[in-house]
Amino acid sequence: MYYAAAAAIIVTMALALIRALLGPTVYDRVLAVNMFTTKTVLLVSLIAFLSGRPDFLDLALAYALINFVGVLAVLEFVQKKRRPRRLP
Amino acid sequence: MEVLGHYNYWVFAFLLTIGLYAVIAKPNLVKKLLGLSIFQAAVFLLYISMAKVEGGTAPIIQGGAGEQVYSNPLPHVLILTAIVVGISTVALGLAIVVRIREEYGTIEEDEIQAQDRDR
Amino acid sequence: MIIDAISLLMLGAGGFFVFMGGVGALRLPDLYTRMHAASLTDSLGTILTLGGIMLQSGWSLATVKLATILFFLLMTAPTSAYALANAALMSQGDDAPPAPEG
Amino acid sequence: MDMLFGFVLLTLLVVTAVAVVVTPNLFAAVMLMSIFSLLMAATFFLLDAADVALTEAAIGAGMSTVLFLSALGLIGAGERKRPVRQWLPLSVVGITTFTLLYATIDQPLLGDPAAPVHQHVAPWYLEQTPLLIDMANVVTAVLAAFRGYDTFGEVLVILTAGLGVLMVLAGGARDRPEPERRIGATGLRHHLIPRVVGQLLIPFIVLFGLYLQFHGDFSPGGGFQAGAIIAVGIVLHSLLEGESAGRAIVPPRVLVGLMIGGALLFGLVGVAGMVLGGNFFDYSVLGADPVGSQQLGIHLVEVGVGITVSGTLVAAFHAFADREPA
Amino acid sequence: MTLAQQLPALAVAVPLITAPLAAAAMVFHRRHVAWLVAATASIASLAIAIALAAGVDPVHGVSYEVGSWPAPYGIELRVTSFSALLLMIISGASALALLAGKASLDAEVTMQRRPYFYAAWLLAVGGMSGIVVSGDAFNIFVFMEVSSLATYILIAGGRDPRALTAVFKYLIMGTLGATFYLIGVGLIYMMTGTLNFADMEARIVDVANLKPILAAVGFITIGLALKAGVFPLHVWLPNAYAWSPHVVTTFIAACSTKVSLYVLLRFDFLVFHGSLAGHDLQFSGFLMPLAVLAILVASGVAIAEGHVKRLLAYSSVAQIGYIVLGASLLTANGLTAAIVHFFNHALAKGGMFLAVACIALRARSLRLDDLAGIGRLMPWTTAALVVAALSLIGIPGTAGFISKWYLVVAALDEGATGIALVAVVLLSSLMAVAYVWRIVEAAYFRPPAGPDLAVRDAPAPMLAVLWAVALANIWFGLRPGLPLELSRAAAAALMRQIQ
Repeated sequence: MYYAAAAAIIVTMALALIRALLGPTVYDRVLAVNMFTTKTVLLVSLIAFLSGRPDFLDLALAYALINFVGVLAVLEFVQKKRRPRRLP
Repeated sequence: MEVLGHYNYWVFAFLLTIGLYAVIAKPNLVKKLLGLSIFQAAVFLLYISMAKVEGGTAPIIQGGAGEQVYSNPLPHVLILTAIVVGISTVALGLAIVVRIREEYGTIEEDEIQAQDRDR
Repeated sequence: MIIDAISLLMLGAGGFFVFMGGVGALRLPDLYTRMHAASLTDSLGTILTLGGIMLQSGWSLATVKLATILFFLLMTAPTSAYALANAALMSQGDDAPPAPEG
Repeated sequence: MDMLFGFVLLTLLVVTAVAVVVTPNLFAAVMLMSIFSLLMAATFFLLDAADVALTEAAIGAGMSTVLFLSALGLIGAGERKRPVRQWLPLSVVGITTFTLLYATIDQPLLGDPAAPVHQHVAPWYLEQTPLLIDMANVVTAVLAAFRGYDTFGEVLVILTAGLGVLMVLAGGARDRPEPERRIGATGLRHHLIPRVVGQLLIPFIVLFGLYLQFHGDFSPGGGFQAGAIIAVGIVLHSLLEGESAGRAIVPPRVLVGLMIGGALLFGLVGVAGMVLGGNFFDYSVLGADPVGSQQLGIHLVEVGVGITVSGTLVAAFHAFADREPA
Repeated sequence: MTLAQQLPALAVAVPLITAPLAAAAMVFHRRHVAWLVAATASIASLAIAIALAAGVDPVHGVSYEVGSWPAPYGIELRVTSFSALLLMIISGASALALLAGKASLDAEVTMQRRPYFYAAWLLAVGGMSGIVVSGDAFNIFVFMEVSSLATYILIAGGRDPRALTAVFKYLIMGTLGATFYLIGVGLIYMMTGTLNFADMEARIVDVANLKPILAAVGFITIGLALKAGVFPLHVWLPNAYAWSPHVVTTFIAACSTKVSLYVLLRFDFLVFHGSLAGHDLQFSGFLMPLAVLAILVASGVAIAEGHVKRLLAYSSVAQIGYIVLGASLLTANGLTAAIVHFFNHALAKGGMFLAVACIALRARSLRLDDLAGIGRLMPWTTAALVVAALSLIGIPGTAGFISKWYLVVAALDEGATGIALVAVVLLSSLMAVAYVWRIVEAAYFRPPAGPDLAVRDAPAPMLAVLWAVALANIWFGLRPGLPLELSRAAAAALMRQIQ
């Protein structure tokens, strides 16, 4: 069952990747990246468990944190592009 | 498995190719930097792949585990180092691209060259 | 034994939901429906998968770490989804789907 | 089974790389690049390189994406499509690929325990680290002690890049007086939910960074990863509260001080070895007990690395984020 | 450990640890201190380099174990005669350029940028020193990156926006070169399991003709040739030299490409040459034709070039060709010629670029047309330029003559090809006369452009250093002494695998 779950996660990663390739909007791509990271976290947790090295869970934690900051950075970027450049 | 035993190295070769192509052929400076990142990441893959040992685990020694096999720590150290080199180069490159964009109003190589000729 | 069964069931269900979310994100027609599919199944799939592993690993440091990861994901995933939807909505003002990037 | 996952991930990696190069929108390319880094990190993890995976995730997927995005904010995201001369690039690339594929013919297979890399030098590290340094994470031991001199060079690379970004972006055409420059950078202050959640998370992020810093001898982690994670935490604050608030908590001068201080700390530990009668970067003379001294040296050096990395990454982020688009 | 035993480490440690101090001038609002720190550290490095050069064992060199770890496990520093010579070139160029160039740098680098700039200068010195003393293949990569990144910063430090595009190109190509080198080292490591040069030399014999090693030879050679600006991989060089701050050009033209050439020679002769069958072919079939092309094509371009700095940059590409040509003869004399040319070219070209830096302080631009009559307006500066130029051409009695003489002697040992090579050397010397004449003609035989221009030479400190360099060109032409001895020892050490 572990491998089934892992396989499902990898397939989903591929699906998210396709969404990231297709777009068509900026937000679709961000959504895809977001999904992708969550799946990576799950995958890493599973593999860490399977290989009997729970100390590697730190890695999953790091991914989860970084993903969040990445999404916020994207939003800030989108905002910055939209904002009027200078005060009139 | 025998046939695919070199799969990592093939992927390394293709990634390197893709990155190198972007660096040489794309006129957009940011695209060049992205290509450079892929190019460097490919080399990371080469090193990390050679460190792998069948049935091994990461080189963090677990007490009393007896005959545990560990993967080779040295390439890991080298690549830790190289990753940092990668981001340093990219950061500096981006700063230069930003300044180029401010001075020239474009980040396409051919347009910049055209402007340079006029100076 | 029962715990094993529950854990396996959770992992299986988790994998299923994760996969459904992926299909939804790929196949649904516009951004908001895709986002809906992705974010809901993300949360459920995460809870089920990580919960399944937690049951297997019993009371240990691993479980604590897994719980922390779960906590983080449950905090951040909906927030990112909210922020994303918000930004998408603000970007065009009415409820038409955002225009493809130019 | 792990092998099979590896193949799938590697294939996805190739697809992503092609997509990065082909897509005409730079923003999309950067997004794909962050996926590329994550895939790379997952692959490293499968190949038993936990430390490297952590670094790639924190630096490649995290900070590098943030830097690219903040630079794109200044230069715009469009790439113009036009025909370019193709024969030269294609032939260079073709020769390179051919050489590399040719080289694989005699290479040992993946994971072959009889490969030369597993016979020489590396076994010595695995055997001697518990005796000479008594540290579980051999990667940390090699990084900071056996090849500590390399790592010193590395810290200097980061320092150089940081100074370079600051210098290149200092002055120049866009150097306007303070108040006028402040207008744009409000951050996400108007988004209540991200702001609350983000503020809640920042202490945890920094705590996690410190854990990686000081737990690096038992588990994956160390100065590079810790520095990057802490930098991510500080950058998150700037993203949420705006540039000026971000600069208020860690002023630019302090950041430069941190960059320099970390590198100096590292260098001076090395010089201390010389002064106390050993060689450059000989930690064993730092105290009475050689093994304990080695550990002391490693910890000091790792702290230096962490300080420089976090200082540099935050300073580079500010240098980009504080600018107005041209 | 005595101080003398610590010298190899100090050669690296002094510039690298003072570099953060120079940057600290920014934190403490003492920006003007940065130059002082950089100049002091450079002079200290020069002293260390001279001490090393005087004390080095010509046969085995000096070995130093960093961290006291034994050789293949830790990183080994190995100072040979060759590295001592290069250390002298690096720290000497740095010290002289800084001492001479304060006025010029003050004019080109804004106050705000100075702490970063001088820190980068020291990092470049330290990085290059780190490369030449290192005995570990990966360690060389790390220090190559330190010095390259620092060099990019130096080039971008001035005001000319064209430097930005030049430096971007350099950054891309330099990183490609370094990464190619890294691939080569990785492939060698894969087959031998070691990164230490001496160890590699011993272990590569068993696997010498396996395909990864052959590929590694290719990648390392191409990568380093890219960084060294060997024709036709020199495309980044002319603009990077031309648009950087003038004193920076003086410094990097004297040493930066030579450091990559040093690594190339060291790898080729010590690691590959003894063990790989048919490695000769790389020299006779690949590097020698490229060197000849470099000498002829680049000299030709230099004759047609209208900008003094670009002209001299193309001349540098041709001079790199001389070095490669000498090495590709695969004889002790040829290598001696190549290695002594490292030193002599640094003297001649460094002197010329320094003179150009002086001229740039007064002239409107550095296009040849704008330099009309500069010989009458700045007599002392232009005279020094001419002395250095004579050395570049290789007139007897100057330093440049020594290396050309050895090159011709080495070529004559080669029989028929040798005669052809001598012809190439003579032809290219004539071409050098032609492009130098264009500068002389503009400087002395055309009337000054404006009537109101007064005679104003460069500031005294610049002029003093400039003349010291110009006279050194004559001194080392009459008494080649130390550089020639070091070159002979270095050539003998490199040849030991062959004989």
